[in-house]
Amino acid sequence: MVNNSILVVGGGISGLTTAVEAAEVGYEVFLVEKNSYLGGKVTQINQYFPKLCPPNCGLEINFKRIKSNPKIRFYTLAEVENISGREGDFDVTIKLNPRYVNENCTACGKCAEACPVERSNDFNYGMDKTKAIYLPHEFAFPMKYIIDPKACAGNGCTKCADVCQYNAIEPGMEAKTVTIKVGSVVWATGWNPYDAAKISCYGFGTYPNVITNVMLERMAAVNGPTKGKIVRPSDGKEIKSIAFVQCAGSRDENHLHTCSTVCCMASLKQVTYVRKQYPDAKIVVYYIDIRSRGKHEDFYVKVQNEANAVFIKGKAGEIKEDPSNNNLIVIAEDQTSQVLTEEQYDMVVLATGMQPATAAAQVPAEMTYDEDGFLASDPVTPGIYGAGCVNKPLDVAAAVQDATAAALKAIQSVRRQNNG
Amino acid sequence: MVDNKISSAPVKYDNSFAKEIYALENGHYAQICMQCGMCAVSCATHDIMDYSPRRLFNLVRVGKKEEVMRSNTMWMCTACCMCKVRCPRGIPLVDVMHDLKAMAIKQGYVDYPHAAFHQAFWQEAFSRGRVFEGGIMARFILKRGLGEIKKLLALGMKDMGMGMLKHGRVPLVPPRKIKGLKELQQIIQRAQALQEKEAK
Amino acid sequence: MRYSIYPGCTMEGPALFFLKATEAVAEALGMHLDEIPDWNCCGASEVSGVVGEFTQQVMTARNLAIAEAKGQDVLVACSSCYMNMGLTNKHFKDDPHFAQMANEALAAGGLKYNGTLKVRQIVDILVNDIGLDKIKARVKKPLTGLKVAGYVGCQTVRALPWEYDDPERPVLLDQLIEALGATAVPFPMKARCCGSSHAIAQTEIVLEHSKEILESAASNGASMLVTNCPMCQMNLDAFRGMINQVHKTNLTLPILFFTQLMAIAFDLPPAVAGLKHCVVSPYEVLAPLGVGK
Amino acid sequence: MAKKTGVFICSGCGIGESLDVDALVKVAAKECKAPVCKTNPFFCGAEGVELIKQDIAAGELDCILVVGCSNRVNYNAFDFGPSVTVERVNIREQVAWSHEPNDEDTQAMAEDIIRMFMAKAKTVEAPVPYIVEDLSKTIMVVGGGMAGMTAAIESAKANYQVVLVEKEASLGGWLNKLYKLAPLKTPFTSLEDTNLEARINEINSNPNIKVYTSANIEKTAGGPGLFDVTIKQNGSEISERVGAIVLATGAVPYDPEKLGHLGFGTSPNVITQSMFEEIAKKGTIARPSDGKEVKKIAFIQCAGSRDAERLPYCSAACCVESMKQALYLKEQDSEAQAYVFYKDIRSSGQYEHFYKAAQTAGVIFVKGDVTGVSAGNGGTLVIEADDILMGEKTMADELDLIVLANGMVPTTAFTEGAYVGCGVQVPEPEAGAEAAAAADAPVPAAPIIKSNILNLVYRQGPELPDLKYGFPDSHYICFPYETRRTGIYAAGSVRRPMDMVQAIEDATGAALKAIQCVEMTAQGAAVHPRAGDTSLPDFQLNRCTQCKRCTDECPFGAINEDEKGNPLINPTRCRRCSTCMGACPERIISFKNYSVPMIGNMLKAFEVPEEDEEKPRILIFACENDAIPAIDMAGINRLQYNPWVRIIPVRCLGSLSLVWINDAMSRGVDGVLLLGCKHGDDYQCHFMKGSELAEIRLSKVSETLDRLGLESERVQAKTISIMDYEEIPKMLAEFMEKIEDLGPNPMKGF
Repeated sequence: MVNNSILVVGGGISGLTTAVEAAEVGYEVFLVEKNSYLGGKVTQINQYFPKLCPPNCGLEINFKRIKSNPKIRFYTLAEVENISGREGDFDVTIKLNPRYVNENCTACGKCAEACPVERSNDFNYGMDKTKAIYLPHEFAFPMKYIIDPKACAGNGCTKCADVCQYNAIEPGMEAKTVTIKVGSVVWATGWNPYDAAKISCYGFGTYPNVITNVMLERMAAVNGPTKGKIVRPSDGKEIKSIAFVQCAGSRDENHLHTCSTVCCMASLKQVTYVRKQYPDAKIVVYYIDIRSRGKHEDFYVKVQNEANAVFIKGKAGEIKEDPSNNNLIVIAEDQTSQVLTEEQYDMVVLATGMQPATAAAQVPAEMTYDEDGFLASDPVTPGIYGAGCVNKPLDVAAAVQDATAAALKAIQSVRRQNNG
Repeated sequence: MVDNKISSAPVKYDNSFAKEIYALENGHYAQICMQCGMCAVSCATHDIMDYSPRRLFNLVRVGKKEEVMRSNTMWMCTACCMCKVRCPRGIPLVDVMHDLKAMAIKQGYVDYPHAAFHQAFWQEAFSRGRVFEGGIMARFILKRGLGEIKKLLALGMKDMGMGMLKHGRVPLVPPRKIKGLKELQQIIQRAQALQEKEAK
Repeated sequence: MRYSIYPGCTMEGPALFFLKATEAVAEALGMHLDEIPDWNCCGASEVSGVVGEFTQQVMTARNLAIAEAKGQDVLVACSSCYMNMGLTNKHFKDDPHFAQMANEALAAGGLKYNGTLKVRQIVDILVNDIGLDKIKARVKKPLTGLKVAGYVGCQTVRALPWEYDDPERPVLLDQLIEALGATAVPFPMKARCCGSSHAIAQTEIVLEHSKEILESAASNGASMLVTNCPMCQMNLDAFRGMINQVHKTNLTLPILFFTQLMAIAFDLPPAVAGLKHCVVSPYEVLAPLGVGK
Repeated sequence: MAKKTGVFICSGCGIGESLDVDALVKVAAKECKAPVCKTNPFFCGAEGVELIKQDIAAGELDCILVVGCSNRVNYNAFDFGPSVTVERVNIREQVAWSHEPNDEDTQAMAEDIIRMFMAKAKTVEAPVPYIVEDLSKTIMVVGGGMAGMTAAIESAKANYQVVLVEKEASLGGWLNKLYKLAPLKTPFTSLEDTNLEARINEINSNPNIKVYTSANIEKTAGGPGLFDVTIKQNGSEISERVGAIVLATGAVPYDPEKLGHLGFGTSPNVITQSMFEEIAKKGTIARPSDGKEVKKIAFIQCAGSRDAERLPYCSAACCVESMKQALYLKEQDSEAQAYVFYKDIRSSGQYEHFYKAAQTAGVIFVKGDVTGVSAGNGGTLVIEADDILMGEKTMADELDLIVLANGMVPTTAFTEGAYVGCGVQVPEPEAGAEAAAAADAPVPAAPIIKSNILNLVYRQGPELPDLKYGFPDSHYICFPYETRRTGIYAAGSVRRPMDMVQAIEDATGAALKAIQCVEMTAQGAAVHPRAGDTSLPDFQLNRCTQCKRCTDECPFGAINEDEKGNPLINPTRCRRCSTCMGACPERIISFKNYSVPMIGNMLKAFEVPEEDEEKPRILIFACENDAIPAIDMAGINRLQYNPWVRIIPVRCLGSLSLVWINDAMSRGVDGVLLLGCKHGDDYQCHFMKGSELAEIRLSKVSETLDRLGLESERVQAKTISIMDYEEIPKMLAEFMEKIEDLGPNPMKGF
């Protein structure tokens, strides 16, 4: 028997798109997301380039489309453990991790007020804290609290359950496994920021004022750890100078072999964040090539003309710290003047690139990967397709295009099985 | 030292020198340089180099043979490998520098004392199978003349030697040649022959 | 545990006491070291600059070919030797064309290398094979209160990056120092180049770099340095007078090989530790631990 | 339609602690006469839902107001089947959490909200889907190049019929000109064959695909599911009914005649990328001037592109194309020299591997600005440049050939053969011109270029609206297929500059969107962004004055006109934004579930305090896409704001009817605030100009207000993004201050 439903793994912008687009054609879709909320990485982005518009705007529309479409079923806190069978007839095992908060939760927030312990907030890359029971972020969909079992005081403490009037707290909740049958699979688990600590010469993790581009997004966001204010992590002070270091890990055979495609535009965008908050700050971008392709060139020109940033052609080679004030010294060879420059900054932003999620967690089926872990273009297992940044580094618009295309591939797959 | 001044007449791109370099054992790596400048920053001796490795590769690309061959860049390399570790294109810069040194020696660009030191070391290793500091020094001075000694003495080398002696760190007799020296030399000669064949 | 050991020219010359201390420490830890018979010079950083990389690696390969008979991991302490032995070995494994050519050359001396050995840095072996726990257990005289800057230098960690440690911010040497009960002092020049073999041809570089390294260690609170590179030790120790003379400094930090420090902590006989061979006297710094001449 | 509305007021989550719930029950039951009104502290729990179910069964309710939290919480808790309308009335985030508890103003706010939504419930009706007869699910693809062929094949593989229209005699488009392709797949290092023959065979042998070559589209009438396309082929006209369209007509090279500064025209050996492809395709790469084999070549990147006076944009594909072409020469003669003069190497993503592959093959890359191209010895050419990395003036001589990487211009950017994408003033489109002529309706419309491709029989112009530089791209990042002409999706390099790999993906995505459009249209449902909405505007044409505002302002060109100027709605083009409803001065346009009277009733339902109560009343019309979520967020963050406001969510500010302002003012409301999306170049409105149109309408009403002795400042429009919730309290406070300065509305009490 051929199954007509489609499994989409990953609830970020790519997976959401594949799911919604396929469902709106009329197919039954299962969407599996490992986080406790849908939206993935874009929920952590402050603004999209080049329009400088908030990702939550588009996410709200996508969530509306999910809410109003009975053909989509989604699982959060879920991981695909196994895929067996064949195109048109896959058996998929999904592990559902416990939220410790049941469907009764009304997101009233009383529990978090009562909770006595804190945890590092991964949504903000550890730059602030939440309670052990927390709402991942205020736009979280589904809007439910969750307990971090690693942080929860556990056993003796029942403070959250005591204040919850809706019996929503279930400390004994356990992981469950469900098995579903689907006709085709789209793998859209996205990307992770490359671990900047691996780039030894930049001192990330050692120097507090060296941060990554994804961290700056959170800092610039009104719902971020600093409520939108860009400040130095070491002392919370305003900044007078900032450097953006391009290709931090990308285009580098010691790290990510590919160009991550988005970092140039992302840094140009972040230059506008800084300039808006600090009209007089010194902003310097260290680069090899500025890759604002296509119409994005307009944005590059605009930033050059309006943001008063200095562009240094030369990869930042090393970052040193002045331990007396935690200022950073960026050393690079300025190739237009042919000299080595050593400039001091209050803060440095590493434009760390995209590592496909499949580099760490591969598809539980036979697939091929390139040297960086991206899915190779030709699928090995018929009926399983990649979408978005597991295929290649993509910006949001391109990821959505790719994910829309993947929806068609998945549909073709089940149609083909029906025919034949 | 090399004249860094920019001339007014346009520099003509000439590929013949680049071809010569790219044909060296590790020379071909120079052509995949994407001109990021990471090596310049990483280099332990960049501040006394005429050109950073990146600039040197750029000069190779343009075809400025004299500038490259007379530059001190490769001689200043301490083989600390920082550039090699960091080069985003995976260029083994240390090995390219070795090739440039070997080429310089072969073509008579031996003004820098380092050339003599390298040769002295090589001769010592080849003729004994192991090296002995005293032997290298003797060969070095033989090549460079007494001027080098004066220079070293001015820096206080004599006291240094005495200190070493005093702490029992200078073997007065050179170590014996290795037993299999003849075989080693045969191996080396065969390697040289193979290497030359490979280059063609 | 048995290893073949490749000492290299410096360790039978000006750094002989490093070899002695190393051998004694190895024995104390139950290691057995077999010196590669009739080994030859690896070529250091000089030979390939005269005759090319291939010839230099073939020269190095002779040692591997001889050592292969025992089939043991090859322990190397000297940095240049480790770089050349390690890279040559890697080349044999990764590049069949190279291996074939190199064996053609080795055949001229009646040798062949099948690429079966592992070339190991001594720090790697001590931490990953012997283990810090075993070393801690062997310590008889903990070096409590001794502030030591572990100076790693360049080639041991960078020749084969990430082989056993971070090529730019190495940590293993510090772990060893801490295992001996001493305090490892972090300092930014930990993996900076000392100027290496420019000591003769371009002495100023060595004096300049060594000065910076010593100052960095001192200003971060170290009372001594330890290293695992004979070239670094020589530049920072024997050239100290010249450094102080040229740069008008008074840098008194002694610099030891880390196996010397281990010998002290293991409470091995003073002759084994070979402290008298250090040009800059370490006795004052070590006096609080009861180490005397 | 008789309606039985049940009101279920939740007292949980702090509502009961903040509000007098019994008083709310009184408002619903007594005043608004709800047949059922209950309270419970936990309606969204299983028991609460069961209670509502019982009441539905017992009281035969067909409309439910759940008065409690925002519908973003437990959005799926209250599903009672299609026969019961459910309205979530938010008094948690918007009242209890954002205002002082147990305060009379807070209580009044909650009571008014119940009144407003009861009024709404009375008016709202269930929409009836518009089911099309003779609907076609065929996908028409216009353009038979890589993107077009891909869209055709991919649609056919999903079992859809395809009509593929190509203007040339054979398929393949740009591929016909190419010798080889840059790599399309991992490891992205080697050249690939175009496989054109195989691609064409695949199309020709697919029974689902009907191909028209040497064919043009004479006209395209109708709308999704009902497009009637007249195709002209060999002098005869063929009619096809299709469901949706993929526009994949590609791009053409930038006119090299405009590249004289780079030597084009000075020698036959200065050529373009496409000319070089032709040469390579013929076999030997030789000089056009004398047939001598090329030994030294230079590529000049950004020839026209990234040039403010020519093509300000980057053409995206040229870097990789030049690498590919340099490799052609290396393939012929590995000793030949190839120089690439570039500004930035933009081999993005995995093409980094290709960049390295080209370097490995010996291609030399020079970051430099070309300052001159001149003739050298023996028919060779000389390039002079500022080599940036050398910091010197340099020169490449003895060049046999210079290839200008001359970039791409979309086929949609031409009118009567002339490129109008940029540098040249885009001609004012007809619609805009007419609108400007009608003094009171200056509608800012997107320019539409007459490019003679689709020839749409649309009131608003014959082609897709241009976004910028002649590319009919989507304005949205998260919705790159959001189109301003429903059912027509641009794909490939016509949409934005892109390379082959991107074009293939894009075409596949566009095919999906086209398929989706016909499927949704078949169900009478709207496509994105109001996906699934089955409501449609009704026109009471007997009252129409032919003012043409609706036909002008429809952002999707859904409304045509008959000869008399009456609007002719094409229902399948409609995206249900309700801009027409707001545009109509006669209020003849309404939806079953959204209408001028419905909102009118809501704004008449709340109480307006007397002047002596000294409580100004502010009415807010808030866009439900961005402003309402932002207001929710203010509540979730427990931000406190003025309780004298009454908020009415609207589909889009584009639906704002001026009569609502009138009604509010005549009721004595002291101020009206419009909260809508950001407009301007980076507009946020998914219906293009909703908030902007509302502001334009407002500018017209201000004169009237002044005449009535009402200060026009009483009515203001503000833009707000979903993330601006922190601003809301301040924004309201400032407006309130302004209103207090102005004093009470003099119409109060009349």
